Amino acid sequence: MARILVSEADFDAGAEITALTAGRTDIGGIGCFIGTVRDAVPQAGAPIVAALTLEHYPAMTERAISRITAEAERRWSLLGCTVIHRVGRMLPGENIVLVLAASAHRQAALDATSFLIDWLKTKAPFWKREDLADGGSVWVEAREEDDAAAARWQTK
Amino acid sequence: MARILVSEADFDAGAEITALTAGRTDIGGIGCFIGTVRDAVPQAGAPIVAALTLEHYPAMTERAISRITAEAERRWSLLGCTVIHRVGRMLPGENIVLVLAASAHRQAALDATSFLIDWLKTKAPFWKREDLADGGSVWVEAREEDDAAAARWQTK
Amino acid sequence: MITILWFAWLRERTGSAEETLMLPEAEITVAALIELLAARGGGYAAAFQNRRTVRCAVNQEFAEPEALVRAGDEVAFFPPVTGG
Amino acid sequence: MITILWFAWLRERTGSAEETLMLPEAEITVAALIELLAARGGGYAAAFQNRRTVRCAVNQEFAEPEALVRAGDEVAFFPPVTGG
Repeated sequence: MARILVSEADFDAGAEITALTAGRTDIGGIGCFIGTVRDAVPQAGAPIVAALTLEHYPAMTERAISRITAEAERRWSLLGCTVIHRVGRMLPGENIVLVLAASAHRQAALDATSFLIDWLKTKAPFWKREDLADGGSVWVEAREEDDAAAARWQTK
Repeated sequence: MARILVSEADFDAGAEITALTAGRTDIGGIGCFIGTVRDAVPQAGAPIVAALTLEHYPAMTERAISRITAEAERRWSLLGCTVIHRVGRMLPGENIVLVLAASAHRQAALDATSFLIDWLKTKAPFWKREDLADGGSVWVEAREEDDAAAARWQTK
Repeated sequence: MITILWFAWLRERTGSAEETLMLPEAEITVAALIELLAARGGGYAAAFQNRRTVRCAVNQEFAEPEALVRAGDEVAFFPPVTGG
Repeated sequence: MITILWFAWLRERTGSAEETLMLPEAEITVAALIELLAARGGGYAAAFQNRRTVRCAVNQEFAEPEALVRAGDEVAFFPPVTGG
């Protein structure tokens, strides 16, 4: 039931919200999260991150995301669910990921939104590389706090 | 710093997100919640709620919302915050409320979004009246679970 | 003189959205003001029938029953809020 | 014959995005396959230098070290994921 899209193209969050809710009168709340390319702003103000490159495992990516959205739909009564994840090269300020979850009640929509982004960050085959202003590049390391955030949902 | 708007007019969530994030490279995540008029769908399918009327206390409303956004900004490092609440008469499916919270990291953005809507529901002077399809009308009663949701944030 | 505002179903019960009142003393508590208004009977008594469902704001700030009301204040009565 | 895919910095270390390999036995564990590949030395040894930072998928499903690999399988090695 979820709309899943993995694409190099940017997305339009407003258009996705409209598409999810158009003509519906059973939805009471829509939760949304948008992840964007953040420049690791130094004290001085010069940009550090020139670009972010998102690599993925094409044969596995949509399947992994489907697993995650199916799990969200199993846990909450969702009336709509959208996950869009970009791949390729993105500049600071650009969109990376969009998560939408609609439900009759707000708590389900908000909880599902948090769950979806927590699991996307730890269970979908994407890897971020930061291309630095000085010409170098570094692979972003997985963060323990992301694992901890994902683990919050294990006990439910 | 927050953008606060109380208006009879509908809002455009996508345009608000764009306005909040345009030209910014310090934002890493945007949390969003949209509340919509839900028809209390009966088994049969005929609409029960013909319209929702939102009454408020104009002299107090923006002040109360400012208190809530200021508290969110005190608790989390927000890089942007928007609260739009409609008043007047709305049809099923229409937008009621928009909350946006932007931060460098997703957890702050998502937590602030939940906090803002929880406190808006319990600490801002709005009252909902459902105009029913049969011609009657009922004032929506405050829900204990909304108080409980708001109280979660008291201990922090 | 104070201004009294009524919202939602309290307004429907009192039949009044806004009125003014001369205080009997220089300052009284919100609780005492409620007694004064409820004693009018009719829709006013009905408005305060279940006091636990009535909230108050004095000068646009939420106020507890022990809060003081003075001449010039704007006092609002309303049900628990249900926006969002 | 199996297909092996390398992603992110593992691909950079091995210098290979995709390769094929004839299995020495009908089926081996992911752990044994890692030993086999690391024993090649050079970039392959470097890729598996810290085994705890390497994840594996067999036929597009996350796989633990004890999972079995058979002819025809697609085995992918990559670092912990960092999308979202």
